[in-house]
Amino acid sequence: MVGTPVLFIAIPLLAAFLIPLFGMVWKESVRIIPGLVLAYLLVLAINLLSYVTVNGPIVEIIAGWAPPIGINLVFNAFSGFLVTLMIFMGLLVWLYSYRFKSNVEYEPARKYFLLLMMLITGSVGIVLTGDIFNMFVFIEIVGISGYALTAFYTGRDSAEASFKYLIMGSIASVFLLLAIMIIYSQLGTLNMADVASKMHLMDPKYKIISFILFVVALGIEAEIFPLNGWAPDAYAEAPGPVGAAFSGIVVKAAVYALIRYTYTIFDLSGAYNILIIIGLITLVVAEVSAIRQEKLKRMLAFSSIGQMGLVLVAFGIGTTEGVFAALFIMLNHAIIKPMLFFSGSYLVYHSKKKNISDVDGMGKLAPFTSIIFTLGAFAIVGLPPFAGFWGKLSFLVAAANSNMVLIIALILMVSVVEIVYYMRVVNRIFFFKRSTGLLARRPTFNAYIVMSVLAAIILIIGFYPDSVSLYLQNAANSLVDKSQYIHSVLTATIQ
Amino acid sequence: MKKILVILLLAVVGFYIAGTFFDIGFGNSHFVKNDAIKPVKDTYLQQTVQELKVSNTVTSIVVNFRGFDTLGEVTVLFLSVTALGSILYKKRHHVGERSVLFSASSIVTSGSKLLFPAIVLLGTYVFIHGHLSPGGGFQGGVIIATGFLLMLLAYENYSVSHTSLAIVESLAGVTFAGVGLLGYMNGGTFLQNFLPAGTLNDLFSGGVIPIIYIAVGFKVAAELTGVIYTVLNEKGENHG
Amino acid sequence: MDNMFYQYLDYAIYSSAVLVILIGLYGALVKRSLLKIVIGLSIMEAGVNLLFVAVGYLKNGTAPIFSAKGIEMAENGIKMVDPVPQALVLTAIVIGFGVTAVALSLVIRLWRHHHTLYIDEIKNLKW
Amino acid sequence: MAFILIAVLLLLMIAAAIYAVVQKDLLYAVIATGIISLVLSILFYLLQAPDVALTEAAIGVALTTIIFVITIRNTERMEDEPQNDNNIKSEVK
Repeated sequence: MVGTPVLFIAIPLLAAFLIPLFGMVWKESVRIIPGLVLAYLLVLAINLLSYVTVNGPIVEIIAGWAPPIGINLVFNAFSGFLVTLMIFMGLLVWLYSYRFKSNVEYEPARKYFLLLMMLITGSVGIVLTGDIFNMFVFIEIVGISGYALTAFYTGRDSAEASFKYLIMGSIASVFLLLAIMIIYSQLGTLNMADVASKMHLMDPKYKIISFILFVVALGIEAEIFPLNGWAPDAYAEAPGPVGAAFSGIVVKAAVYALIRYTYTIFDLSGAYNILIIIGLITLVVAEVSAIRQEKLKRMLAFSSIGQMGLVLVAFGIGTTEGVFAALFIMLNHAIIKPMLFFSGSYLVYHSKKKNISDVDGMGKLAPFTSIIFTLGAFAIVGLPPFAGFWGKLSFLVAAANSNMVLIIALILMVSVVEIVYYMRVVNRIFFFKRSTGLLARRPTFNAYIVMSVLAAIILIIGFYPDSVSLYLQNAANSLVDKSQYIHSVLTATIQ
Repeated sequence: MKKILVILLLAVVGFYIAGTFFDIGFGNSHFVKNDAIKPVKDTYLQQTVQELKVSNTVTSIVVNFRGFDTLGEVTVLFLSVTALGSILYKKRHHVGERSVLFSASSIVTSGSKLLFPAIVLLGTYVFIHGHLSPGGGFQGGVIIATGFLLMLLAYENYSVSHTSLAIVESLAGVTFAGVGLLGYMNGGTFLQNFLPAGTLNDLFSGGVIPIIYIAVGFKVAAELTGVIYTVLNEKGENHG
Repeated sequence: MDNMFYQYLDYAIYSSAVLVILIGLYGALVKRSLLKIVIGLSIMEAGVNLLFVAVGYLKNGTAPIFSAKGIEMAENGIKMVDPVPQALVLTAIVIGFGVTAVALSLVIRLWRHHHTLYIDEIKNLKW
Repeated sequence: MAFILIAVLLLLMIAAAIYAVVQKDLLYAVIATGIISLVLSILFYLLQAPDVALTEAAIGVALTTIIFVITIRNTERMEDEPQNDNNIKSEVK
């Protein structure tokens, strides 16, 4: 074993505290250090993930007090998979914005990269932590960096989107605290595994109330339907890479938290059905809204919300197959949606309103970004040779094995809607005459690299789905096996 | 119409939450209902005296048992200073322009001059004795920040150097994380208490706990001063 | 008499804490001024903090500090109140302050652009 | 005796909360928020939480109030409703 999970939090924090100091000596370091940190963390994550695949979960004790006394971090196949994915996406987002922000002055640039790094660290913390209250702290870290990044451009509307996000986030944190308090008052512990093992001692009425409070609180971050009013604005107003980071990283962490509560901590039998219902509502509402959007980024945002609904439905099936499908869709979404955001923001770069109609005829002006966008669109709706297909296929198989015919029918119908609005954009790109005189912007060198890497991954997963299915299968097994999680945490010792 | 809807919604939410907490009960030990539940607070109360030799249990929880939370919390403050700077960033920075809350009379200015050292001293006392008496890094840091606030309000030209604030903040943060990593090297876990615990109710007791809390105190003081300073220097543009 | 008063007080603390949370939530959801919304949020946080400390309270308990007096009382069998919620509230207060500061800076930013705090005049903020 | 004190404090807190939400003059509303924090810190002390009381007194009463006041100073003091929009807006500091 090379390294230990606590470094995922400690190294970025140390770097964050040091960046202002280094920045005084050498200004370029504020851009480079976050990238180096993320690259190191990626190596660490891959090492630990391969270790975990062979040797079983790592439980990291903090401050020398074994659970349930102290806080602990859990790096198992499931959380490890998500952490690796998030850090990989974080590194690409950093690479993409490295030159993207090169025209920005020193002060804002320092803050941008610092906040971006902390956004990723907070999301990683949410996934790794084994403590309810510690998760709240990490959610706040993600929240504050998210508010600041959303309002990063000093244009007119970004502060509004950010303010909306902040209000929703604050209300969410109040609900989260209430739920934590109810659980603590009943079980006298805050450790997830300990709570899970004692859950049967808790009166059902407390269980239900605290579960609802958790779903509401995390639903705001995870963009569940009635609570996602902030998301489209934040996506549309934030800088392009930040939108990609939201959909590729932050939402994944929030969904992880929701799933951890449903699968491991609470033993409510109705919880899975709740997941299916809120997932379906979110999916349908989001896709129907997406088709009515005029701005490209808002359309992508609604599509992102819809995909999260699909993920929740897949988790709601409750079988290992369902979890496998959900993880596959999450993986695809984490790769494809940032790619769409990157290429989409280049397609409407010079346009003031960023409307969909501004992409008319871009196919001739900017062939590379157009092809990347088209590839992403094909992949996300689930056309065969691309990555998205396998996710949707495994979802349909899982649903069919659980006899959920109605859901299959509904999903297929929604997929048609999805195809319609993505193909509308692709159609405009290649077959419409350009109406405005605006020229295309050439992607920067780093953007070329990032988009090509993402496209290559999509094709690789599309042709060889087996390359990831082992990790996904391990992750799915480790999520469903609740007793193993509890056992491994509660028997952890200092290595 | 919207108001009525919101009030109805709030009534339902309030009814359930209040009902839940009424059932939990006030002032009784909730955990005795079931013997299988061994609340962690018993261990905390026991170990803080036996193992850590820290008399203030809240301090030992905040700094040691749940020290990871505190690291995150300090980070939240750090981020909010950064966020404030990024949100209120302006291209041209007018130095010396600051909103004046009230024009300070000579009594206020000389009074602040007298009070300022006393406040800083009080703050320092509070965070050095964090493990012995109520108070600690947060409280002491906030008290020191109020001292700077007083000076900023009393003197129009009083300014705090952004660079020195940033240096104090960074060094304190690095101390916190660094002590954590030292604990990892010496004891095997992050934030491990690797120094001898000493005797209870002694100023030098509790191992690394006072060190961390002093670092937290400096960091919080620098961060909160930074917050106030940033907001105070944000003078509205078009009006006096 | 004393006992009955105690009983009412139990309900009083919880219900006033919940009431304060609801008043804050009402302010945040209904009021049309940006600053009022932020005030509502901070009132809400105050209510939650009270609720936390109240849950950890123990009748006739002492503060969880083992000073010389505290040790003596502990030996006499007087229990201490639960320190965990207090530690959590400490964290929550500081985090709440950070969020409030960010919210206020956003308010200043919005004022800079729109010269109004009235929510309906800022087009994208309606919901 | 302590019970009556607690009861009075709770009533004061609720009254201040309602006042803070209804009051049109934002400066008074902010001061009412400060009073809530002050009452809270006394309540924390009575509920045997001296650490929290100290923090709440320093952060809630002093710092939060002051940054609110600074913000009001930088923006506007009245909560303007659309009907009396025009005459109040000109009173901006």
